[in-house]
Amino acid sequence: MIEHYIEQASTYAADIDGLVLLVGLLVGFWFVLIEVIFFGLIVSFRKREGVKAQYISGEEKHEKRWIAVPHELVLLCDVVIIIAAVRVWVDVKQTLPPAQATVRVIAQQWAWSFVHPGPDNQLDTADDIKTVDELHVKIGTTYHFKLEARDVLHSFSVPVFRLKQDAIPGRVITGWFKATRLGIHDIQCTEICGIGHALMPARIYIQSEADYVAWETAHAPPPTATASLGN
Amino acid sequence: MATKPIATTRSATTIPTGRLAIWWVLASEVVIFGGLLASYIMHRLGHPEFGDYASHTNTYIGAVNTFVLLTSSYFAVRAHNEAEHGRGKAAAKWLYLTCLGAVMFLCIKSFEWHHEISEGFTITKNAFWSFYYLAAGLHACHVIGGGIIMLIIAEDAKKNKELQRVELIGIYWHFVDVVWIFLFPLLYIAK
Amino acid sequence: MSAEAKHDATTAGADPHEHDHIKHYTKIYVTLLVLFGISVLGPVVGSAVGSKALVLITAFGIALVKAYLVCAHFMHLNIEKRYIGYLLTTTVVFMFLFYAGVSPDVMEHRGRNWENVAAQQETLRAQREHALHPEGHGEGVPAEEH
Amino acid sequence: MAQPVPEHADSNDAHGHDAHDAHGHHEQSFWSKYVFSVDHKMIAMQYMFTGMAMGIIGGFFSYVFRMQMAFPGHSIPFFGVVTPNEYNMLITNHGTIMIFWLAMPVLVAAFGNFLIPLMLGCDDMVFPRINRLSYQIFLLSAIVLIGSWFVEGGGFGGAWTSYPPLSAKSQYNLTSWGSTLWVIAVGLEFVAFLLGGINFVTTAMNSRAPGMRMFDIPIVVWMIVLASMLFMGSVGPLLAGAVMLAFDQQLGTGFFDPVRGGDPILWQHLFWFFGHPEVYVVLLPAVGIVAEIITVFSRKKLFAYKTVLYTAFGTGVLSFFVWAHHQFIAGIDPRMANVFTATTVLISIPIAEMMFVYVATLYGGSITLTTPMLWALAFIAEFIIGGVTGIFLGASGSDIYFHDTYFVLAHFHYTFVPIAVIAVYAGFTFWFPKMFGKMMNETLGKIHFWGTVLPFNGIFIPLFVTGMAGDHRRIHNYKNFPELTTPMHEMWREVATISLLVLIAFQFVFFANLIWSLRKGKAAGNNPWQANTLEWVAPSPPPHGNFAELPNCYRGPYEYSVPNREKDYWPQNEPA
Repeated sequence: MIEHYIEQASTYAADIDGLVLLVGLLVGFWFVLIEVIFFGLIVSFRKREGVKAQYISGEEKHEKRWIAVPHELVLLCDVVIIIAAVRVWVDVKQTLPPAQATVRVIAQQWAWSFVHPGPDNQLDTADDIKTVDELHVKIGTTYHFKLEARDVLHSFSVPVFRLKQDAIPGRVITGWFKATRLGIHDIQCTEICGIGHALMPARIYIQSEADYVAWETAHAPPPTATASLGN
Repeated sequence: MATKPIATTRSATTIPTGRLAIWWVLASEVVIFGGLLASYIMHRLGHPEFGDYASHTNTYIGAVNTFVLLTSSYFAVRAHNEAEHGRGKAAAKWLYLTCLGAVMFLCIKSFEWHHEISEGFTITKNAFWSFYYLAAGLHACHVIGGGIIMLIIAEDAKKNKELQRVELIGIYWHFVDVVWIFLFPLLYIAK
Repeated sequence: MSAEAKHDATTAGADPHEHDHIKHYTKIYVTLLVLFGISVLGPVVGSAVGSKALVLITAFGIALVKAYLVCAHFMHLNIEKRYIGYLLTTTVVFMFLFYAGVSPDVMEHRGRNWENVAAQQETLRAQREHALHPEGHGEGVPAEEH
Repeated sequence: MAQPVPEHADSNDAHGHDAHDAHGHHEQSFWSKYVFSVDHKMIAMQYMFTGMAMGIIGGFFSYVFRMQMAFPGHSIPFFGVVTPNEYNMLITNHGTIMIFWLAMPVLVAAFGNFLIPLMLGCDDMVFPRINRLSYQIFLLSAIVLIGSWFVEGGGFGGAWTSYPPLSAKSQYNLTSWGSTLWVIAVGLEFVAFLLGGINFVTTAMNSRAPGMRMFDIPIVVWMIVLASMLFMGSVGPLLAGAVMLAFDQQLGTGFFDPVRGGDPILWQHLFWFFGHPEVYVVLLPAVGIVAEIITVFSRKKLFAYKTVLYTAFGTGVLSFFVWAHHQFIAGIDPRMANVFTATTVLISIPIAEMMFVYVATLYGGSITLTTPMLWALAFIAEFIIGGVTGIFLGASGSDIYFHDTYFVLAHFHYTFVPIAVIAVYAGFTFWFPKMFGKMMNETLGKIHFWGTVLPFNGIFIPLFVTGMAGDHRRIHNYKNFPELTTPMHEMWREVATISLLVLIAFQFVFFANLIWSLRKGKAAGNNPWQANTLEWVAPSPPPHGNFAELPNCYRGPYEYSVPNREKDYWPQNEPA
């Protein structure tokens, strides 16, 4: 349902959309079913002259059936949903595939700073590339991100990746993504962070190997620079 | 209040209305203190340095206060015992003794706090002291409130009015005591 | 004791029994004082023999016993309707539930894919500072280990 | 010691409010009748109309920020240009008001105060003065909240969840006093409802009419009592947390300050440990009201009365096990999320069963679509949408995408609007004859109904769409997000806003109806709906003391269309 609005640009975007679709089908079925029955009953049992309502306690077994059975079917659907949801969750949030590169993402009122590993592909070395409000990633590369916040809560959201993770001051939270499609997309802060909450847009540049290397060499600080980054 | 509604005199549970209510009060008090202490314990276990901070609290003052509260609890239950036999005057006497306990408790606590603050252990010094003052302060507020109510009830009890309230304030007072029974090891002994 | 209290309760007001009441309350009170004494001595002995376990047991084990005695015999939960006890227990259980749900995030300083750097640093800083002047400037009982 | 002898049974002092009893002794002067009244019906009306007044303010706020969403940057009629901090203040206080100052006071306090003594056949609450104190504290809390918008720096703008550090430090939220007054107001409000809850629970447990057994109690009373129990069981930690937050703000403590040994996540847990049960605190009274109405207007016995109670109990207990589903991506340990996903999705079972029961109740009925019945049926139809969309968010995997989008917002408005608007109108129109002794105008009522329910869907279905398309919440202006400024987004935002304007316009029909009916409505008589429960035995409006002589109870509340009786209803107080 979601890919119709926002393209899928990460390995797990399709899983999440698939889960949404699954849940949508299951609850959609129940929704339609119960609403149809509901309105059907309203229409067919309108007050008619001389017709008295039936006296049904609903306590007898053969009556209870009418709610007991659907209720067990709901339980069944719930179990399916839980399993599907947990599988996606574990894949996206809980288990990290080995990283081919690591970026540091630092949120503050009201800007994003990104630390790219640089030519040596190591964070916290002299040739790290620091950027503000733009994140450059190589397509087809498994990235870990180390998420930090300087002041208040922020949330690192890349809709095309279906990725979202709050940043908490004092904590370093690690997550992963692997881009699958070239393009330039939004990065959004999705946790209210003060009056500038709407002023925290950033862009993610998903680039081909070649473009990325070009950008990297263009922006890598000269080897003499010995800025020690990170904290 | 002129006359009480008939509703108040009914007792479908066979528990007197007032006492039923006081139990619900305590139930909601339990979660208030429970939430606070749970948060404190998490920090206490997560931050070994709390032990060092706690070493600056004075166990003996805390102990004296525990003794004072236990004793006042005993007085409260004696008051209840008298009220039960309809001896309002005696009940009032025991209630006043309980209040005396409350006053002593508060005096000791204010002395203790004054000393700690003058030592520089203010509420803002670090998370331990913040929890220390908040937990003990919340408890102290309950002591103050309980003491005031107790005086009001004692005044009625003298005239043999509303004697059942003696038991109610007693129950509340024992709860305040129980809270301190846990605060004492949490804030003073465990270092 | 509880049985005796129940007996008293059912006949409260009858004068011959009222004396037992006072005796009963006093007995509980004395017991509480004894327990209290132990819980105070606990740390002293504990630090003497250098056993933290002893301190904790005397502190919290006895706190539980004291709380039980007060609740049962002073608040008369022992002869109150059952469900009042259940009600209060439930609220306590909810607090344990709260603790269970929260401690993985707040008590722990590192977990799956996250690390509470600030808390770790604060602990280190505090312990380093404590190592410099272990006595602090309080006059409380000196700390055990750390 | 523990004997229920009568003179023991008349305590009037749960928490020593005598100290506050400054006003006890006027004799039916204007003040003692309308302001310092201890009569449960008057206090109910005070809660009802204070709540509705606050609701109007909250509605106005929603008008302002919806206009800003649809026509960003334009000057808005009756307000002007919305600055970012004004916008944050508006959304924050809209949420706070609608939940704590509309849903709680009207559903729990107003209906609770009005219905519990009447439906249990007693003359008043067990603690009238605590009842009054509860309202006075509530009123104070409302005043403090309103005051917080006018102090220097303006009202608090950290969202109604007020997560620290944003809410804890004025250099972050730029509202040095607004934030603290907000916390104080919320804290006072909690105290007010604790006092009220004690009153409700004690009254329901102890003061039932002679002969009324547990399962003769009308569902709505059960629900309000369960709601009060849930509230008392869950609010404590947040009450403590509110004090911590106020200390962080004003004393400079570090409870939620990571660099000083505190933890921001702790607040989130304290908040949601209460915040989730709170959802059911307001839901349960609403479904209770609906149960009363659909049985009366389908002339049916409630299907499986006991099952309804069990589902309510089940929901209540389960609601203590699900709170962290609000925090899936807020930095909690991912392993915990799996536990909370399971519990969260499972809570759909009691709720679903409750809905099945209501639908089943309609079967074989003789349904008349009066205004209250329309509202009640609309509640069921709309609340189901809110329920099913919740599954998307309870399932941790899909919540990764949906968290903090307008999908979430649309979801909980599909639960809260049926609760705090539709069910409230249902209850109000249903008990209006009892409250004021007049019938309401059916035509105006139906116009108001359709003019409210249709635009309501017009507001939030578009927001489901924008939510799926990535709109995230609490953004004052989307112009910086290219992916969120497509014509599609803007079109749906405008549709939602215009629907809101229509909805607001139709509320004036309600007020017209209210005034017209109070003036010219035809006399109601004791039992206009031919209902069974005891409140319909009392005269309308009930005098002080409610009943001429207090009724006895002989049967359950839902004995409609009993075979072999010519009358199709059988009041609870009518001897066999």
